[in-house]
Amino acid sequence: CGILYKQPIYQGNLMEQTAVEQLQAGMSMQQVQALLGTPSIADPFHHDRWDYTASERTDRLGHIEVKTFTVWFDNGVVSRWEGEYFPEQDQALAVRMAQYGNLSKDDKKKGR
Amino acid sequence: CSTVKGWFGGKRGETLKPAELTEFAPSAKAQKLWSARAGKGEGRLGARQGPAVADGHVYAAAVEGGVRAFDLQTGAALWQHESELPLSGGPGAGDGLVAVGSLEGDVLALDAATGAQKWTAKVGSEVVAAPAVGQGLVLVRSNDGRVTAFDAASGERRWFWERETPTLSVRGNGSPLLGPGLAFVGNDDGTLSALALADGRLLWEQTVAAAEGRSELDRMADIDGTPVLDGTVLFATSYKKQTMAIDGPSGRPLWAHDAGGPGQVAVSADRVVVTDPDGTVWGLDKASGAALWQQAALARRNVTAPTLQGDYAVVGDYEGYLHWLKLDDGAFAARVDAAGDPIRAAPVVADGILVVQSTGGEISAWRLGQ
Amino acid sequence: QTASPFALPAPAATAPILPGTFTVSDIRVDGLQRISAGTVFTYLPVERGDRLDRARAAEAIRALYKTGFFEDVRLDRQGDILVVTVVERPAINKLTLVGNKDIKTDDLLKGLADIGLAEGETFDRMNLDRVTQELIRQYNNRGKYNVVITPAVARLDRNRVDVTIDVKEGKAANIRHINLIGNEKFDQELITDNWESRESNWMSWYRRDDQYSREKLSGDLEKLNAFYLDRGYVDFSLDSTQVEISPDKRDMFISAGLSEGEQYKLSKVELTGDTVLPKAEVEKRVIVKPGQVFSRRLLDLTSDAISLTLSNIGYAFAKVDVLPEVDRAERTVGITLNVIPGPRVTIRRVEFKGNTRTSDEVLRREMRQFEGSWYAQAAIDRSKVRLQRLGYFETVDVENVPVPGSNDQVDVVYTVKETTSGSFMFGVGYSQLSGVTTSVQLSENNFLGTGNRMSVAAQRSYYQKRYDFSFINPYFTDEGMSLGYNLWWREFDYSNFNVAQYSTNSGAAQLVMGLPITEWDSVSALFGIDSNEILAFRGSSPDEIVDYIDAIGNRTFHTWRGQLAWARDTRNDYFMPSVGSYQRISAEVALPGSTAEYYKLEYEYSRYWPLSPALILRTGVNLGYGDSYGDAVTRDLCYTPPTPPTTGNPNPPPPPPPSDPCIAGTSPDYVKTVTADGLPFFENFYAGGISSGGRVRGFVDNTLGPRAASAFGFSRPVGGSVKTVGSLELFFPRLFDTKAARISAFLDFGNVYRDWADFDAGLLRASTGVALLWRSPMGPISISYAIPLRTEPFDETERLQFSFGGQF
Amino acid sequence: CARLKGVFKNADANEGVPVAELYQKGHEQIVDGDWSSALTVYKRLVAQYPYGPYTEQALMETAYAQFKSGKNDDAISTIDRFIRTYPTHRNTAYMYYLRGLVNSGRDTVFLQRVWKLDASRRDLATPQQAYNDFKIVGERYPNSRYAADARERMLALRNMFARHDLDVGLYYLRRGAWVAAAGRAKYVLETYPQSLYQNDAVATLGEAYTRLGNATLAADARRVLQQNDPAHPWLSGDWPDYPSHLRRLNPFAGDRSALGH
Repeated sequence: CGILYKQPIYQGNLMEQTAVEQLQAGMSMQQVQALLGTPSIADPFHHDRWDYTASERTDRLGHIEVKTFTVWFDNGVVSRWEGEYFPEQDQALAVRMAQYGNLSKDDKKKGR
Repeated sequence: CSTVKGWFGGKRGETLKPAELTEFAPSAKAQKLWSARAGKGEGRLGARQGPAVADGHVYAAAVEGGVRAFDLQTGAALWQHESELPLSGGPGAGDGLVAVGSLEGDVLALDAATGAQKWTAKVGSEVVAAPAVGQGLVLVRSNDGRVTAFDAASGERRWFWERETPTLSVRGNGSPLLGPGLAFVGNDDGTLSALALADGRLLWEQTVAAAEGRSELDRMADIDGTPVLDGTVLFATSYKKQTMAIDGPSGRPLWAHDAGGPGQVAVSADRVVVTDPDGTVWGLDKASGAALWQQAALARRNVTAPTLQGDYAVVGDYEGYLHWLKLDDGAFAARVDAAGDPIRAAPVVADGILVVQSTGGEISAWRLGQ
Repeated sequence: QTASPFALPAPAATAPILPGTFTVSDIRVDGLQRISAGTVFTYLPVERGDRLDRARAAEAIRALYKTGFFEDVRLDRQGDILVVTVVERPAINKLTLVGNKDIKTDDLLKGLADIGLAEGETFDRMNLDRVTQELIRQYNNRGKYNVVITPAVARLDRNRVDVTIDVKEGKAANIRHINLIGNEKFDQELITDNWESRESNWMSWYRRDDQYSREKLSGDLEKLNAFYLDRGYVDFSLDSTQVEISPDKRDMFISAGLSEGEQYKLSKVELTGDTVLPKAEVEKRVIVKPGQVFSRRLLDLTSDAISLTLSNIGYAFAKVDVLPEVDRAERTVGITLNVIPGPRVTIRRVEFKGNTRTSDEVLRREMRQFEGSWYAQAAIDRSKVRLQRLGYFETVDVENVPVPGSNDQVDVVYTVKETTSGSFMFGVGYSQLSGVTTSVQLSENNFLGTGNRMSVAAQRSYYQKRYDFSFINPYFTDEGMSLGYNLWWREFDYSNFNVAQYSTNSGAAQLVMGLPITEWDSVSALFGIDSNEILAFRGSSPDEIVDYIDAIGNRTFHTWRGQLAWARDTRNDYFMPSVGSYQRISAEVALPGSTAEYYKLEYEYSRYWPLSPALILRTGVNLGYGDSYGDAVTRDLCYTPPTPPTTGNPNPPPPPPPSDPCIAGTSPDYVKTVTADGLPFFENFYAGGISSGGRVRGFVDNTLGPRAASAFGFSRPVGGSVKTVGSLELFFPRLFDTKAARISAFLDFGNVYRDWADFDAGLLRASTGVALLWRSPMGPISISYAIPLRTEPFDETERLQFSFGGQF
Repeated sequence: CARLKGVFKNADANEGVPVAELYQKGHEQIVDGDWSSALTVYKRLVAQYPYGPYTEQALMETAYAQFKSGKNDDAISTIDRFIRTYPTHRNTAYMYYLRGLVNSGRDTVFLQRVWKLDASRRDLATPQQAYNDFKIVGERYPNSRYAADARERMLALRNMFARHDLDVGLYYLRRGAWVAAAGRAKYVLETYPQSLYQNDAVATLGEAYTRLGNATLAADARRVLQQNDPAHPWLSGDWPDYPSHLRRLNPFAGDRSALGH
């Protein structure tokens, strides 16, 4: 039911459009890691693909939306990539997260 | 039953108590000439503030009460200079000038005759030692280990000399001692420096007591008493229980003896008298420095540095008593209850009259009767 | 000097009489008592068949010395046999400490054991000197410069020693005089206001703030620096600091020479670097403007605010460099804020440490930061506050641990320190109110570490018999919907409870449910049935009560009870909140069909104001109003009172039955008409005493408000349908260093009234005093001493009050 | 006072008694489980006779008595002191083994056995220390009497650590944080290979991928599980069987894991 508060649950990395556009075939794994960050899913049974999977559950009904952006490697270098990712919304996220309220530095020091 | 006794017998912190006064047959009599008030005294400020005597007048300052002048013989009040400044250093008098330093680093120069202000100046730290006035200069020793020289007439700063102070030192500083063309300064690190009066250049330096030891406390070797010049021989003593005789012009040590204290030495014809931090008064032979006698009956009574009056050495203690000790064997000769408050500054003697100022700001003058 | 009268000869490491080199055919060890040969062989760097020369021999001796077992080691040669002669160090039989007061004996013993000086250990004289120096250093650090420590060693048989360390602590050196020189623009009191070192003052005997310590002083000098930099004095410099001690080592003097320099203003403020968010957005957080006075504190706050905003969207290592350009002539400073976001970080794992009793899920369900998600500092902080609000932990600390081998992943580790989260009272108790009580009462907020709140109580006392059971699971669903139930049976004799003369037997079964609506708000609903039998007798119970029951015409009140409440809680801690507020509004209704139909509204509000790190003010108010709904019930009463037995006529005939129907004015035995209206008396609000809800300390429990006279004439408090209670309480968190105890000064005020009309602010009672709350291992104990300020003649006051096991 | 002194008299009954007799007295108390008086006897023995075979035996039995009477911290410090003084003693293996036993039972709340509480859900710091102690026994004293049992206990502890991680994974699965669940399952596979929950980890991965709609990864996980454990309930679609919500209303229900075993 909708009235029960469902805390927002985020999963996966925040992808940046500018970074994804710089993705080119032939890049090494380190280069992709430096560009897009460590992938959220690196399946132990598939060493040839990285899945940048992200999910968001932010509405009151608890509906979870999943988007996956996969990068394939061919003996160590990028062969192809496809998929979708959540558009950049840093500003909205910053506002939403600020509602939790940050502890000031000295609150943290005193373990309060 | 031993366990039960242990419960109640808990000794409170077991500090050793100051020694009780012992009875003795007085062989001299001290009479009080006059007494007066210098204002609200230093209390536990540790400045060891005492009066200055020059050409028949006694000048005294107090943290609250400005500077006052009295006649040496009668104690009559001559003039009083009101001041808001917390005057803790001195006064020092000479050449018709009275100079005093304050806790906020001010230096105040007054006309000795009228008490009118001639000039004021500033130094970097608090002044708890009397300025030295002479040879056209006023030398001020401030607590940060710096000696600043001002022109006696105009108060314009001529030069300054600085010596780094150790992380922990003994409270209080000695005033600079003016010699012929030079000044002797006792430092907090156990060294004695001689400075040229013209430009403050360091002429020579001699370590009276080495600042060594395992803890900061053991390393304290302050020379907090003004050195004494007797002819060409300089006598200085250090908190680390070391006294040394030094040849003034060259700085070569003549003798050293392992007794000494934070105050000033008193030098008579053949004796050098010094008080050590535990309250024992030592009589050393002036020529060799050998210890001739020691008077330990005043242990832990915060005994002041000695001053000579006649052939006695005079010290004050924390209960306001003055004690006259015979110079030849250190035995007690006379004792009076001079003030209600502790006496921290060494008494001053001029024309046979002894003047002492208590930490309560009370001044009294004494003469030795037969 | 610590001359140790120890008789053993100095360890003369005699040079090995070993001409030239030889191959070792065998090794023999002499002089062993406690140490086994095997141990010597493991540490001896020489084996059979080795060639041994002078250097190797010296090395062997050093190796054996290093073990610390031996007083003396000598290598000799018999033919090709290497003979190792050792003298073992004695073992310590007894170690005693005498005269130490400031440092507790067992702390000292633990310290000594670390240095290797403990009963049963090998005794090493060099250790003893090191221990003596260490003790002197520890005492010097505490300002006790006159300490004298004399160790004494007594030799026993079988190579054993007794060690006694005699400590003469002497007096502590107190700071007598602090003096700043060169402070023209601000006076010293203002500058040293937040310093820890203080001159001796009348409070020093308690706060011991006049004890000199180097760390405290360096901290204070840092504050001095910050004081000036926060007010624009960029050129401020601390020229010299002197620390002096009086010749008798009892007084300390601190003086510092400083030069203030001039005050600088800000000429320009520029934001550079990768601000991630649109520049205008980040600029909103810049609180320093050109023209303002330069202030390092405001600059720190600005850079914190910016890096905090970025840390909320993944940039865990974001930082802002503040680059000043000082223009001495114009006395202005140009500031460039260079934003360096660093990598965007994701959380690999969230781990918990210290939860030996609480289950992992109980902690994890409070988390607002999920694993496998991007880093959000606000979510991590919020999770820490939520853990603190559970009330199971004394302290909660969180730290980021970078994942080895990766530059953009961290683990978040919460370290908690568990504490008693409930109370267990068993056996016989006594309190002024209830006389001797035998009771068992277990209430636990974290039952078996599962996070469920449960309490079981069986209590018999002078005025009540009580059997309660209540259980609530705060996470019936994973999203935080709570569900629970209460069952109780009570027999209550109000007469001994300082209230009107009647007693009740009541039982109830209730279902409780809580729904979180937002991060801070929640709605709770309760539904239950209960029956309440009232035993009141005309004559002993006040007429009001008997009339009410006669009007209703039934002594047992069956009620279908429903309650709906809304609460918002933004406090940041369960025991000692320092910020935030809690408010709750609830409506309770006896649903139609109950014997008496009424409703009760209650509003509770408390707010915490952090006045300063050592001072927290709590303002609170607690209001209540109840009334019946539906029409009032009136009834005419006819009865003839029984004739009291007299000596002449011991058992008089029973009175005739009341006439039926009873009509006012006409029936012969008509007495009066009674009506039942308003809130039933047994649901009245009470005030006075220490229990929360109607707390006005300094007055006997539940005795405030209107009183009703019973037939025999003495009046009893009956409570009222309007409750207005409030309090101002000042907490001092710093007085105790543990969070388990809390002391406060309070001003309580309040009263209950029969109805709105009777409300009169003038009749509000008030009291002030001090209160101590201590969370003992057995449960919370609260003691308060209150002085009533505004009282009326009949009030029953009570200065010292205590309660055990109650809710905070 | 004399009468008072008498009361304390038997306290030093152990003074001046020959070491063999003293040891015998202490040992009998150990045998019939009277730990506290054994401890006092041995304490005086070690103090009076600080060296010799009896002392070493007494120290070892002291540690054992402390462990048995629940004084875990004292036991650990006695063991550490013994190992430091007698590094090459013949039963040092036993001391490390005893240290492992003490650490693995150290934080178990007394009620844990009675109320069926699951130790894997609490702080694993001391079990981790126990694991390290048993590891020393296993590696440094492979042919000692305790090596086999130590290895077995290590296996049990390792399964407990894996169980902890997987329980958390299943919690995240239930909450809809599927990436976190996949992360925990992968951690179990990589950090605790061949553990008891190996196949459950693969099943968790499969479930997480299915929920994330990642068909290829889910199918491969299903294939791997099919090979390793064809009878795994996830394959037939009824796993993880989360305990029913009703258990959450029973205060004495204790912990139940969705792992089933």
